[in-house]
Amino acid sequence: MSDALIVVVLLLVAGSATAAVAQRDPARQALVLSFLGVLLAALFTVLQAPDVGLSQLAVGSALTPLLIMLSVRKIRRRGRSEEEDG
Amino acid sequence: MNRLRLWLLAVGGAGLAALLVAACLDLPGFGGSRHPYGDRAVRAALSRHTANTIASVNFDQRAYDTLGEMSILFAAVLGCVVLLREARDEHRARPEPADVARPVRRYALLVLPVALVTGLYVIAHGQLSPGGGFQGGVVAATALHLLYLGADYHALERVRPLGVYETTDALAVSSYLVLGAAGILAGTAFLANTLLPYGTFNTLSSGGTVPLLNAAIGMEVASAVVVLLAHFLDQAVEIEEEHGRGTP
Amino acid sequence: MNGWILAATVELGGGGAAALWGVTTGPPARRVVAQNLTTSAVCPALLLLAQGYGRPSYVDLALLLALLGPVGTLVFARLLSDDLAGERPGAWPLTWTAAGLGAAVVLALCVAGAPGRATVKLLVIGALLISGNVIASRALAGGYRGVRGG
Amino acid sequence: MHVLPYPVAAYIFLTGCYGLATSRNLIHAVGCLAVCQSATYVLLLAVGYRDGGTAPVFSDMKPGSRPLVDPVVQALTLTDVVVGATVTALLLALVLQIAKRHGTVDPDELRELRG
Repeated sequence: MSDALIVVVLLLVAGSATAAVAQRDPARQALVLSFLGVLLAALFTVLQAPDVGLSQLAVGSALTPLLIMLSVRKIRRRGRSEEEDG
Repeated sequence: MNRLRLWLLAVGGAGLAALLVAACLDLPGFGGSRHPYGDRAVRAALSRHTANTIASVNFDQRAYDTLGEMSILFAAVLGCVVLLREARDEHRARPEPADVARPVRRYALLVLPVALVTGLYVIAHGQLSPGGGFQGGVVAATALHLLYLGADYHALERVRPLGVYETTDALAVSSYLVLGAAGILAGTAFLANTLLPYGTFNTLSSGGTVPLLNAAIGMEVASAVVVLLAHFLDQAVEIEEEHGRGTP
Repeated sequence: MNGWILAATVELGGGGAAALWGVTTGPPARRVVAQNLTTSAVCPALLLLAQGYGRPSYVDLALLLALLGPVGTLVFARLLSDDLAGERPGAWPLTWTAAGLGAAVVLALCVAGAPGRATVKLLVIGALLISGNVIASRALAGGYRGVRGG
Repeated sequence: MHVLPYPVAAYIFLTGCYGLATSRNLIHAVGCLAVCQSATYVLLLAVGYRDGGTAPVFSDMKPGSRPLVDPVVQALTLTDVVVGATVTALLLALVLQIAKRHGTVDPDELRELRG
Protein backbone atom coordinates (compact mmCIF):
# COMPACT_ATOMS: atom_id res chain seq x y z
CA MET A 1 0.00 0.00 0.00
CA SER A 2 2.79 2.38 0.97
CA ASP A 3 4.62 1.25 -2.16
CA ALA A 4 1.66 2.16 -4.37
CA LEU A 5 1.62 5.63 -2.84
CA ILE A 6 5.33 6.11 -3.51
CA VAL A 7 4.94 4.97 -7.13
CA VAL A 8 1.98 7.30 -7.73
CA VAL A 9 3.77 10.35 -6.34
CA LEU A 10 7.04 9.52 -8.12
CA LEU A 11 5.26 9.26 -11.46
CA LEU A 12 3.47 12.56 -10.84
CA VAL A 13 6.78 14.23 -10.00
CA ALA A 14 8.38 12.85 -13.17
CA GLY A 15 5.41 14.05 -15.22
CA SER A 16 5.43 17.55 -13.80
CA ALA A 17 9.23 17.81 -14.21
CA THR A 18 8.75 17.00 -17.90
CA ALA A 19 5.97 19.57 -18.13
CA ALA A 20 8.10 22.21 -16.39
CA VAL A 21 10.82 21.75 -19.00
CA ALA A 22 8.37 21.67 -21.90
CA GLN A 23 6.79 25.04 -21.04
CA ARG A 24 8.91 27.52 -22.96
CA ASP A 25 7.30 30.68 -21.61
CA PRO A 26 8.90 31.54 -18.23
CA ALA A 27 5.63 32.72 -16.63
CA ARG A 28 3.88 29.47 -17.52
CA GLN A 29 6.94 27.55 -16.41
CA ALA A 30 6.79 29.29 -13.03
CA LEU A 31 3.23 27.96 -12.58
CA VAL A 32 4.36 24.40 -13.29
CA LEU A 33 7.43 24.86 -11.06
CA SER A 34 5.27 25.89 -8.13
CA PHE A 35 3.10 22.82 -8.73
CA LEU A 36 6.28 20.70 -8.90
CA GLY A 37 7.46 22.24 -5.62
CA VAL A 38 4.30 21.29 -3.76
CA LEU A 39 4.35 17.81 -5.28
CA LEU A 40 7.99 17.31 -4.26
CA ALA A 41 7.01 18.25 -0.72
CA ALA A 42 4.35 15.51 -0.84
CA LEU A 43 6.96 13.05 -2.17
CA PHE A 44 9.34 13.92 0.65
CA THR A 45 6.56 13.34 3.18
CA VAL A 46 5.89 9.97 1.62
CA LEU A 47 9.60 9.16 1.84
CA GLN A 48 9.40 10.02 5.56
CA ALA A 49 11.41 13.23 5.36
CA PRO A 50 9.07 15.87 6.85
CA ASP A 51 11.96 18.28 7.51
CA VAL A 52 12.90 18.32 3.84
CA GLY A 53 9.23 18.56 2.93
CA LEU A 54 8.86 21.69 5.04
CA SER A 55 11.93 23.18 3.42
CA GLN A 56 10.61 22.40 -0.05
CA LEU A 57 7.18 23.81 0.76
CA ALA A 58 8.63 27.04 2.11
CA VAL A 59 10.84 27.50 -0.94
CA GLY A 60 8.81 25.94 -3.74
CA SER A 61 5.29 27.16 -3.08
CA ALA A 62 5.90 30.90 -2.81
CA LEU A 63 9.55 31.99 -2.88
CA THR A 64 10.80 30.55 -6.19
CA PRO A 65 7.65 31.55 -8.13
CA LEU A 66 7.91 35.05 -6.68
CA LEU A 67 11.55 35.38 -7.74
CA ILE A 68 10.86 34.10 -11.26
CA MET A 69 7.75 36.23 -11.73
CA LEU A 70 9.57 39.35 -10.54
CA SER A 71 12.35 38.68 -13.06
CA VAL A 72 9.77 38.14 -15.81
CA ARG A 73 8.07 41.39 -14.87
CA LYS A 74 11.33 43.32 -14.94
CA ILE A 75 12.20 42.01 -18.39
CA ARG A 76 8.72 42.67 -19.73
CA ARG A 77 8.87 46.22 -18.37
CA ARG A 78 12.20 46.76 -20.08
CA GLY A 79 10.74 45.55 -23.35
CA ARG A 80 7.78 47.87 -22.98
CA SER A 81 9.86 50.95 -22.14
CA GLU A 82 12.14 50.26 -25.10
CA GLU A 83 9.16 50.07 -27.43
CA GLU A 84 7.94 53.41 -26.15
CA ASP A 85 11.42 54.78 -26.65
CA GLY A 86 11.99 54.01 -30.25
CA MET B 1 25.38 24.63 -36.01
CA ASN B 2 22.10 24.06 -34.24
CA ARG B 3 21.79 20.58 -35.72
CA LEU B 4 25.27 19.74 -34.56
CA ARG B 5 24.50 20.92 -31.06
CA LEU B 6 21.36 18.79 -30.86
CA TRP B 7 23.28 15.74 -32.04
CA LEU B 8 25.97 16.39 -29.49
CA LEU B 9 23.31 16.72 -26.81
CA ALA B 10 21.64 13.48 -27.90
CA VAL B 11 24.92 11.53 -27.85
CA GLY B 12 26.00 12.98 -24.53
CA GLY B 13 22.56 12.48 -23.00
CA ALA B 14 22.37 8.87 -24.18
CA GLY B 15 25.82 8.15 -22.75
CA LEU B 16 24.95 9.80 -19.44
CA ALA B 17 21.62 7.94 -19.33
CA ALA B 18 23.36 4.60 -19.88
CA LEU B 19 25.86 5.34 -17.13
CA LEU B 20 23.13 6.49 -14.73
CA VAL B 21 21.00 3.40 -15.37
CA ALA B 22 24.02 1.16 -14.82
CA ALA B 23 24.72 3.00 -11.58
CA CYS B 24 21.08 2.73 -10.49
CA LEU B 25 21.12 -1.04 -10.92
CA ASP B 26 24.21 -1.23 -8.75
CA LEU B 27 22.90 0.94 -5.91
CA PRO B 28 21.65 -0.76 -2.76
CA GLY B 29 17.96 -1.61 -3.32
CA PHE B 30 15.33 1.01 -2.52
CA GLY B 31 13.94 0.63 0.99
CA GLY B 32 16.77 -1.60 2.17
CA SER B 33 17.40 -2.01 5.87
CA ARG B 34 21.14 -1.26 5.98
CA HIS B 35 21.79 2.35 6.98
CA PRO B 36 24.95 2.31 9.09
CA TYR B 37 25.42 6.07 9.13
CA GLY B 38 21.76 6.73 9.89
CA ASP B 39 21.72 4.34 12.85
CA ARG B 40 24.84 5.93 14.32
CA ALA B 41 23.48 9.44 13.79
CA VAL B 42 20.26 8.52 15.62
CA ARG B 43 22.23 7.07 18.53
CA ALA B 44 24.45 10.17 18.73
CA ALA B 45 21.42 12.46 18.66
CA LEU B 46 19.70 10.53 21.45
CA SER B 47 22.86 10.60 23.56
CA ARG B 48 22.80 14.39 23.30
CA HIS B 49 19.08 14.66 24.13
CA THR B 50 18.10 16.12 20.75
CA ALA B 51 14.65 14.85 19.74
CA ASN B 52 14.94 15.79 16.07
CA THR B 53 17.84 13.78 14.68
CA ILE B 54 17.97 15.87 11.52
CA ALA B 55 18.52 19.04 13.56
CA SER B 56 21.19 17.20 15.53
CA VAL B 57 22.97 16.19 12.30
CA ASN B 58 22.73 19.73 10.95
CA PHE B 59 23.72 21.73 14.00
CA ASP B 60 25.79 19.30 16.03
CA GLN B 61 27.28 16.31 14.22
CA ARG B 62 27.82 18.15 10.95
CA ALA B 63 27.69 21.74 12.16
CA TYR B 64 30.85 22.49 10.22
CA ASP B 65 29.10 21.49 7.01
CA THR B 66 26.22 23.82 7.84
CA LEU B 67 28.77 26.60 8.24
CA GLY B 68 29.74 25.96 4.62
CA GLU B 69 26.11 26.02 3.48
CA MET B 70 25.59 29.23 5.38
CA SER B 71 28.55 30.88 3.69
CA ILE B 72 27.21 29.85 0.26
CA LEU B 73 23.90 31.44 1.19
CA PHE B 74 25.61 34.58 2.45
CA ALA B 75 27.79 34.84 -0.66
CA ALA B 76 24.82 34.28 -2.97
CA VAL B 77 22.87 37.07 -1.30
CA LEU B 78 25.91 39.34 -1.45
CA GLY B 79 26.24 38.58 -5.16
CA CYS B 80 22.57 39.45 -5.74
CA VAL B 81 22.93 42.72 -3.85
CA VAL B 82 25.93 43.69 -5.99
CA LEU B 83 24.29 42.63 -9.26
CA LEU B 84 20.95 44.27 -8.60
CA ARG B 85 22.07 47.58 -7.12
CA GLU B 86 20.83 50.78 -8.68
CA ALA B 87 23.23 51.72 -11.48
CA ARG B 88 24.21 55.22 -12.51
CA ASP B 89 21.97 55.20 -15.58
CA GLU B 90 18.91 54.20 -13.60
CA HIS B 91 16.49 56.09 -11.42
CA ARG B 92 13.70 55.23 -9.05
CA ALA B 93 10.14 55.89 -10.09
CA ARG B 94 7.48 55.77 -7.44
CA PRO B 95 5.02 52.99 -8.41
CA GLU B 96 1.36 53.86 -8.50
CA PRO B 97 -0.55 52.25 -5.63
CA ALA B 98 -2.29 49.05 -6.64
CA ASP B 99 -6.04 48.64 -6.55
CA VAL B 100 -6.50 45.50 -4.48
CA ALA B 101 -9.96 44.05 -3.81
CA ARG B 102 -10.96 44.47 -0.19
CA PRO B 103 -11.29 40.77 0.83
CA VAL B 104 -7.84 40.05 -0.60
CA ARG B 105 -6.33 42.97 1.30
CA ARG B 106 -8.00 41.89 4.55
CA TYR B 107 -6.89 38.31 4.10
CA ALA B 108 -3.29 39.38 3.54
CA LEU B 109 -3.25 41.59 6.61
CA LEU B 110 -4.87 38.86 8.75
CA VAL B 111 -2.65 36.03 7.58
CA LEU B 112 0.56 38.06 7.81
CA PRO B 113 0.88 37.81 11.62
CA VAL B 114 -0.26 34.16 11.59
CA ALA B 115 2.42 33.28 9.04
CA LEU B 116 5.07 35.22 10.96
CA VAL B 117 4.22 33.40 14.19
CA THR B 118 4.22 30.07 12.33
CA GLY B 119 7.68 30.86 10.97
CA LEU B 120 8.96 31.62 14.47
CA TYR B 121 7.28 28.45 15.78
CA VAL B 122 8.98 26.37 13.10
CA ILE B 123 12.36 27.89 14.01
CA ALA B 124 11.87 27.54 17.76
CA HIS B 125 10.79 23.89 17.63
CA GLY B 126 13.54 22.95 15.22
CA GLN B 127 15.29 20.60 17.61
CA LEU B 128 12.04 18.85 18.62
CA SER B 129 9.63 18.45 15.72
CA PRO B 130 10.20 18.75 11.98
CA GLY B 131 11.38 22.24 11.20
CA GLY B 132 14.31 24.46 11.98
CA GLY B 133 16.09 27.62 11.05
CA PHE B 134 16.26 27.00 7.32
CA GLN B 135 12.53 26.34 6.90
CA GLY B 136 11.19 28.80 9.45
CA GLY B 137 13.40 31.59 8.19
CA VAL B 138 12.00 31.29 4.68
CA VAL B 139 8.43 31.19 6.00
CA ALA B 140 8.87 34.28 8.17
CA ALA B 141 10.50 36.23 5.34
CA THR B 142 7.82 35.19 2.83
CA ALA B 143 5.13 36.20 5.32
CA LEU B 144 6.43 39.76 5.35
CA HIS B 145 5.87 40.00 1.61
CA LEU B 146 2.14 39.46 2.05
CA LEU B 147 2.22 43.19 2.62
CA TYR B 148 3.32 43.67 -0.99
CA LEU B 149 0.75 41.19 -2.27
CA GLY B 150 -2.12 42.54 -0.19
CA ALA B 151 -1.40 46.24 -0.22
CA ASP B 152 1.37 47.80 -2.29
CA TYR B 153 5.12 48.08 -2.39
CA HIS B 154 5.19 51.33 -0.53
CA ALA B 155 3.52 49.72 2.51
CA LEU B 156 6.14 47.00 2.54
CA GLU B 157 8.98 49.50 2.31
CA ARG B 158 7.74 51.27 5.41
CA VAL B 159 8.02 48.18 7.65
CA ARG B 160 11.22 46.99 6.04
CA PRO B 161 14.23 49.13 6.90
CA LEU B 162 16.68 47.31 4.66
CA GLY B 163 19.75 48.33 6.63
CA VAL B 164 18.46 46.55 9.73
CA TYR B 165 18.02 43.30 7.83
CA GLU B 166 21.44 43.54 6.23
CA THR B 167 22.99 44.06 9.67
CA THR B 168 20.97 41.19 11.14
CA ASP B 169 22.18 38.94 8.36
CA ALA B 170 25.83 39.70 9.11
CA LEU B 171 25.24 39.51 12.87
CA ALA B 172 23.63 36.07 12.57
CA VAL B 173 26.56 34.75 10.53
CA SER B 174 29.06 36.08 13.04
CA SER B 175 27.09 34.73 16.00
CA TYR B 176 27.29 31.27 14.42
CA LEU B 177 31.06 31.70 14.16
CA VAL B 178 31.30 33.03 17.72
CA LEU B 179 29.32 30.05 19.04
CA GLY B 180 31.71 27.78 17.18
CA ALA B 181 34.77 29.58 18.49
CA ALA B 182 33.38 29.38 22.03
CA GLY B 183 33.92 25.64 21.76
CA ILE B 184 37.63 26.23 21.22
CA LEU B 185 37.79 28.60 24.19
CA ALA B 186 36.06 26.00 26.33
CA GLY B 187 38.91 23.67 25.52
CA THR B 188 37.35 21.33 22.95
CA ALA B 189 36.94 21.82 19.21
CA PHE B 190 35.36 24.32 16.81
CA LEU B 191 31.55 23.91 16.88
CA ALA B 192 31.76 21.01 19.34
CA ASN B 193 28.55 20.63 21.32
CA THR B 194 30.12 20.54 24.76
CA LEU B 195 29.42 24.08 25.92
CA LEU B 196 25.97 23.79 27.48
CA PRO B 197 24.20 21.08 29.45
CA TYR B 198 22.11 18.80 27.23
CA GLY B 199 18.94 19.43 29.25
CA THR B 200 15.81 17.30 29.47
CA PHE B 201 14.94 15.26 26.39
CA ASN B 202 12.13 16.75 24.26
CA THR B 203 12.00 20.21 25.84
CA LEU B 204 12.75 23.54 24.17
CA SER B 205 16.10 23.98 25.94
CA SER B 206 17.44 20.49 25.20
CA GLY B 207 20.34 19.66 22.91
CA GLY B 208 23.11 21.94 24.16
CA THR B 209 24.11 24.47 21.52
CA VAL B 210 21.70 23.08 18.90
CA PRO B 211 18.86 25.57 19.64
CA LEU B 212 21.29 28.50 19.59
CA LEU B 213 22.88 27.56 16.26
CA ASN B 214 19.38 26.84 14.94
CA ALA B 215 18.22 30.32 15.95
CA ALA B 216 21.28 31.92 14.35
CA ILE B 217 20.53 30.12 11.08
CA GLY B 218 16.88 31.13 11.32
CA MET B 219 17.82 34.79 11.67
CA GLU B 220 20.32 34.53 8.86
CA VAL B 221 17.96 32.85 6.41
CA ALA B 222 15.05 35.17 7.23
CA SER B 223 17.03 38.37 6.79
CA ALA B 224 18.85 36.99 3.74
CA VAL B 225 15.57 36.21 1.99
CA VAL B 226 14.15 39.63 2.89
CA VAL B 227 17.24 41.37 1.47
CA LEU B 228 17.13 39.19 -1.63
CA LEU B 229 13.47 39.84 -2.34
CA ALA B 230 13.91 43.54 -1.59
CA HIS B 231 16.42 43.88 -4.40
CA PHE B 232 14.30 41.88 -6.81
CA LEU B 233 11.24 43.95 -5.92
CA ASP B 234 13.21 47.18 -6.34
CA GLN B 235 14.24 46.06 -9.80
CA ALA B 236 10.80 44.83 -10.83
CA VAL B 237 8.76 47.64 -9.38
CA GLU B 238 10.76 50.80 -8.82
CA ILE B 239 13.99 51.07 -10.76
CA GLU B 240 13.75 52.30 -14.33
CA GLU B 241 16.44 52.96 -16.85
CA GLU B 242 17.03 56.45 -18.13
CA HIS B 243 15.50 56.72 -21.56
CA GLY B 244 17.31 57.73 -24.71
CA ARG B 245 20.69 56.35 -23.84
CA GLY B 246 20.34 53.02 -25.56
CA THR B 247 22.13 49.90 -24.52
CA PRO B 248 25.90 49.91 -24.70
CA MET C 1 -1.50 -0.36 5.10
CA ASN C 2 -4.60 1.48 6.28
CA GLY C 3 -7.58 3.45 5.07
CA TRP C 4 -6.03 6.85 5.69
CA ILE C 5 -3.09 6.15 3.41
CA LEU C 6 -5.41 4.69 0.79
CA ALA C 7 -7.48 7.89 0.90
CA ALA C 8 -4.32 9.97 0.61
CA THR C 9 -3.19 7.92 -2.39
CA VAL C 10 -6.51 8.47 -4.14
CA GLU C 11 -6.50 12.16 -3.31
CA LEU C 12 -2.90 12.73 -4.40
CA GLY C 13 -3.25 10.61 -7.53
CA GLY C 14 -6.58 12.05 -8.65
CA GLY C 15 -6.09 15.64 -7.55
CA GLY C 16 -2.44 15.72 -8.59
CA ALA C 17 -3.12 14.34 -12.07
CA ALA C 18 -6.04 16.72 -12.60
CA ALA C 19 -4.01 19.71 -11.43
CA LEU C 20 -1.05 18.69 -13.58
CA TRP C 21 -3.27 18.46 -16.61
CA GLY C 22 -4.85 21.84 -15.85
CA VAL C 23 -1.62 23.61 -15.12
CA THR C 24 0.10 22.53 -18.34
CA THR C 25 -2.67 23.07 -20.89
CA GLY C 26 -5.09 25.74 -21.92
CA PRO C 27 -5.12 29.51 -21.53
CA PRO C 28 -3.33 31.26 -18.62
CA ALA C 29 -6.62 31.67 -16.79
CA ARG C 30 -7.13 27.92 -16.52
CA ARG C 31 -3.54 27.38 -15.48
CA VAL C 32 -3.69 29.69 -12.49
CA VAL C 33 -6.96 28.13 -11.34
CA ALA C 34 -5.31 24.70 -11.50
CA GLN C 35 -2.32 26.05 -9.58
CA ASN C 36 -4.68 27.30 -6.89
CA LEU C 37 -6.42 23.93 -6.69
CA THR C 38 -3.07 22.20 -6.12
CA THR C 39 -3.11 23.54 -2.59
CA SER C 40 -6.57 22.24 -1.84
CA ALA C 41 -5.73 18.84 -3.33
CA VAL C 42 -2.38 18.28 -1.61
CA CYS C 43 -3.06 19.84 1.80
CA PRO C 44 -5.83 17.38 2.84
CA ALA C 45 -3.65 14.56 1.51
CA LEU C 46 -0.84 15.67 3.83
CA LEU C 47 -3.25 15.66 6.77
CA LEU C 48 -4.42 12.16 5.84
CA LEU C 49 -0.80 11.00 5.61
CA ALA C 50 0.01 12.38 9.06
CA GLN C 51 -2.90 10.37 10.44
CA GLY C 52 -2.05 7.27 8.39
CA TYR C 53 1.58 7.20 9.51
CA GLY C 54 0.53 7.89 13.11
CA ARG C 55 2.81 10.92 13.32
CA PRO C 56 1.03 14.06 14.60
CA SER C 57 4.18 16.11 13.97
CA TYR C 58 3.73 15.72 10.19
CA VAL C 59 0.69 18.01 10.51
CA ASP C 60 3.09 21.00 10.40
CA LEU C 61 3.53 20.38 6.68
CA ALA C 62 -0.19 20.81 6.06
CA LEU C 63 -0.19 23.96 8.19
CA LEU C 64 2.62 25.47 6.15
CA LEU C 65 0.97 24.53 2.85
CA ALA C 66 -2.37 25.99 3.97
CA LEU C 67 -0.54 29.23 4.77
CA LEU C 68 1.85 29.51 1.83
CA GLY C 69 -0.11 27.86 -0.98
CA PRO C 70 -2.58 30.76 -1.28
CA VAL C 71 0.35 33.19 -1.00
CA GLY C 72 1.86 31.55 -4.08
CA THR C 73 -1.44 31.95 -5.93
CA LEU C 74 -1.61 35.61 -4.88
CA VAL C 75 1.86 36.06 -6.41
CA PHE C 76 0.55 34.85 -9.76
CA ALA C 77 -2.71 36.78 -9.44
CA ARG C 78 -0.76 39.97 -8.86
CA LEU C 79 2.12 39.59 -11.27
CA LEU C 80 0.07 38.06 -14.09
CA SER C 81 -2.82 40.49 -13.68
CA ASP C 82 -2.15 41.93 -17.16
CA ASP C 83 -2.54 38.51 -18.77
CA LEU C 84 -5.61 37.66 -16.72
CA ALA C 85 -7.31 41.03 -17.16
CA GLY C 86 -9.71 39.98 -19.94
CA GLU C 87 -10.52 36.53 -18.68
CA ARG C 88 -11.58 36.72 -15.02
CA PRO C 89 -10.89 33.11 -14.14
CA GLY C 90 -13.05 32.31 -11.15
CA ALA C 91 -14.12 28.69 -11.33
CA TRP C 92 -16.36 29.05 -8.30
CA PRO C 93 -17.96 25.57 -8.49
CA LEU C 94 -14.49 23.99 -8.47
CA THR C 95 -13.34 26.20 -5.62
CA TRP C 96 -16.29 25.32 -3.43
CA THR C 97 -15.94 21.61 -4.25
CA ALA C 98 -12.32 21.77 -3.18
CA ALA C 99 -13.26 23.67 -0.03
CA GLY C 100 -15.89 21.04 0.77
CA LEU C 101 -13.34 18.28 0.29
CA GLY C 102 -10.91 20.00 2.65
CA ALA C 103 -13.66 20.51 5.23
CA ALA C 104 -14.72 16.85 4.97
CA VAL C 105 -11.16 15.62 5.51
CA VAL C 106 -10.60 17.92 8.48
CA LEU C 107 -13.89 16.88 10.08
CA ALA C 108 -13.14 13.18 9.56
CA LEU C 109 -9.74 13.58 11.19
CA CYS C 110 -11.25 15.57 14.08
CA VAL C 111 -13.74 12.78 14.73
CA ALA C 112 -11.05 10.09 14.47
CA GLY C 113 -8.64 11.74 16.89
CA ALA C 114 -9.08 12.42 20.55
CA PRO C 115 -10.22 15.98 21.30
CA GLY C 116 -7.46 18.27 22.49
CA ARG C 117 -4.77 20.54 21.14
CA ALA C 118 -4.45 18.46 17.97
CA THR C 119 -8.13 19.09 17.17
CA VAL C 120 -7.65 22.84 17.54
CA LYS C 121 -4.64 22.73 15.22
CA LEU C 122 -6.63 20.72 12.66
CA LEU C 123 -9.49 23.22 12.77
CA VAL C 124 -7.05 26.12 12.34
CA ILE C 125 -5.51 24.41 9.33
CA GLY C 126 -8.95 23.75 7.88
CA ALA C 127 -9.99 27.38 8.34
CA LEU C 128 -6.74 28.66 6.81
CA LEU C 129 -7.01 26.25 3.88
CA ILE C 130 -10.59 27.08 3.00
CA SER C 131 -10.35 30.83 3.49
CA GLY C 132 -7.03 30.90 1.61
CA ASN C 133 -8.53 29.07 -1.33
CA VAL C 134 -11.64 31.17 -1.53
CA ILE C 135 -9.64 34.40 -1.26
CA ALA C 136 -7.11 33.23 -3.84
CA SER C 137 -10.00 32.45 -6.22
CA ARG C 138 -11.40 35.89 -5.55
CA ALA C 139 -7.99 37.42 -6.28
CA LEU C 140 -7.81 35.56 -9.58
CA ALA C 141 -11.30 36.71 -10.52
CA GLY C 142 -10.30 40.35 -10.73
CA GLY C 143 -8.89 40.94 -7.26
CA TYR C 144 -6.16 43.12 -8.70
CA ARG C 145 -7.28 45.89 -10.95
CA GLY C 146 -5.10 48.66 -12.16
CA VAL C 147 -1.77 47.26 -11.06
CA ARG C 148 0.39 49.53 -13.18
CA GLY C 149 4.03 49.18 -12.38
CA GLY C 150 3.07 48.42 -8.77
CA MET D 1 9.75 -1.30 -7.31
CA HIS D 2 13.14 -2.12 -5.84
CA VAL D 3 14.97 0.39 -8.02
CA LEU D 4 12.18 2.58 -9.47
CA PRO D 5 13.05 5.86 -7.63
CA TYR D 6 16.64 5.88 -8.93
CA PRO D 7 15.77 5.84 -12.64
CA VAL D 8 13.08 8.44 -11.95
CA ALA D 9 15.73 10.72 -10.42
CA ALA D 10 18.02 10.09 -13.41
CA TYR D 11 15.12 10.83 -15.77
CA ILE D 12 14.31 14.12 -14.03
CA PHE D 13 17.97 15.12 -14.20
CA LEU D 14 18.26 14.33 -17.90
CA THR D 15 15.00 16.14 -18.67
CA GLY D 16 16.32 19.21 -16.90
CA CYS D 17 19.59 18.99 -18.85
CA TYR D 18 17.66 18.74 -22.12
CA GLY D 19 15.71 21.85 -21.21
CA LEU D 20 18.90 23.69 -20.27
CA ALA D 21 20.58 22.86 -23.55
CA THR D 22 17.65 23.73 -25.80
CA SER D 23 16.35 26.73 -23.90
CA ARG D 24 15.71 29.96 -25.82
CA ASN D 25 15.20 32.08 -22.74
CA LEU D 26 17.64 32.40 -19.86
CA ILE D 27 14.87 32.60 -17.23
CA HIS D 28 13.49 29.34 -18.60
CA ALA D 29 17.00 27.89 -18.34
CA VAL D 30 17.19 28.83 -14.66
CA GLY D 31 13.87 27.05 -14.14
CA CYS D 32 15.28 23.94 -15.85
CA LEU D 33 18.26 24.08 -13.52
CA ALA D 34 15.82 24.04 -10.59
CA VAL D 35 14.36 20.84 -12.09
CA CYS D 36 17.87 19.32 -12.22
CA GLN D 37 18.37 20.23 -8.58
CA SER D 38 15.16 18.49 -7.57
CA ALA D 39 16.49 15.29 -9.17
CA THR D 40 19.32 15.25 -6.64
CA TYR D 41 16.86 15.62 -3.77
CA VAL D 42 14.82 12.66 -5.01
CA LEU D 43 17.94 10.52 -5.41
CA LEU D 44 19.34 11.34 -1.96
CA LEU D 45 16.08 10.72 -0.13
CA ALA D 46 15.48 7.50 -2.07
CA VAL D 47 18.88 6.23 -0.92
CA GLY D 48 17.97 6.94 2.70
CA TYR D 49 14.51 5.32 2.64
CA ARG D 50 13.78 2.17 4.61
CA ASP D 51 10.66 0.03 4.08
CA GLY D 52 8.11 0.68 6.81
CA GLY D 53 10.40 3.26 8.37
CA THR D 54 9.43 6.61 9.80
CA ALA D 55 11.21 9.91 10.35
CA PRO D 56 13.82 9.95 13.14
CA VAL D 57 11.96 12.71 14.99
CA PHE D 58 11.07 11.83 18.55
CA SER D 59 8.79 14.66 19.58
CA ASP D 60 5.74 12.41 19.21
CA MET D 61 7.04 8.84 19.52
CA LYS D 62 9.27 6.75 21.71
CA PRO D 63 12.85 6.16 20.53
CA GLY D 64 13.33 2.61 19.33
CA SER D 65 9.64 1.85 18.86
CA ARG D 66 9.70 1.88 15.03
CA PRO D 67 12.28 1.42 12.26
CA LEU D 68 13.83 4.70 11.14
CA VAL D 69 14.91 6.16 7.82
CA ASP D 70 18.37 7.66 7.35
CA PRO D 71 18.61 11.18 8.84
CA VAL D 72 22.01 12.02 7.30
CA VAL D 73 20.77 12.31 3.72
CA GLN D 74 17.76 14.27 4.93
CA ALA D 75 20.02 16.82 6.63
CA LEU D 76 22.03 17.16 3.40
CA THR D 77 18.91 17.69 1.31
CA LEU D 78 17.26 20.06 3.75
CA THR D 79 20.06 22.63 3.68
CA ASP D 80 20.48 22.21 -0.05
CA VAL D 81 16.84 23.07 -0.78
CA VAL D 82 17.16 26.50 0.83
CA VAL D 83 20.67 27.21 -0.44
CA GLY D 84 19.57 26.09 -3.91
CA ALA D 85 16.82 28.70 -3.88
CA THR D 86 19.29 31.50 -3.13
CA VAL D 87 21.57 30.24 -5.89
CA THR D 88 18.56 30.35 -8.24
CA ALA D 89 18.10 33.95 -7.12
CA LEU D 90 21.75 34.70 -7.90
CA LEU D 91 21.35 33.26 -11.39
CA LEU D 92 18.20 35.28 -11.95
CA ALA D 93 20.09 38.41 -10.88
CA LEU D 94 22.73 37.55 -13.48
CA VAL D 95 19.99 37.15 -16.09
CA LEU D 96 18.62 40.59 -15.23
CA GLN D 97 22.10 42.06 -15.63
CA ILE D 98 22.48 40.37 -19.02
CA ALA D 99 19.09 41.69 -20.10
CA LYS D 100 20.20 45.17 -19.11
CA ARG D 101 23.59 45.04 -20.84
CA HIS D 102 22.58 43.28 -24.05
CA GLY D 103 18.85 43.88 -24.30
CA THR D 104 18.04 40.20 -24.80
CA VAL D 105 17.69 37.00 -22.79
CA ASP D 106 17.99 34.59 -25.71
CA PRO D 107 21.29 32.70 -25.44
CA ASP D 108 21.54 32.33 -29.24
CA GLU D 109 21.16 36.06 -29.82
CA LEU D 110 23.75 36.70 -27.12
CA ARG D 111 26.23 34.58 -29.03
CA GLU D 112 25.58 36.52 -32.23
CA LEU D 113 26.20 39.76 -30.36
CA ARG D 114 29.58 38.56 -29.24
CA GLY D 115 31.00 37.53 -32.56
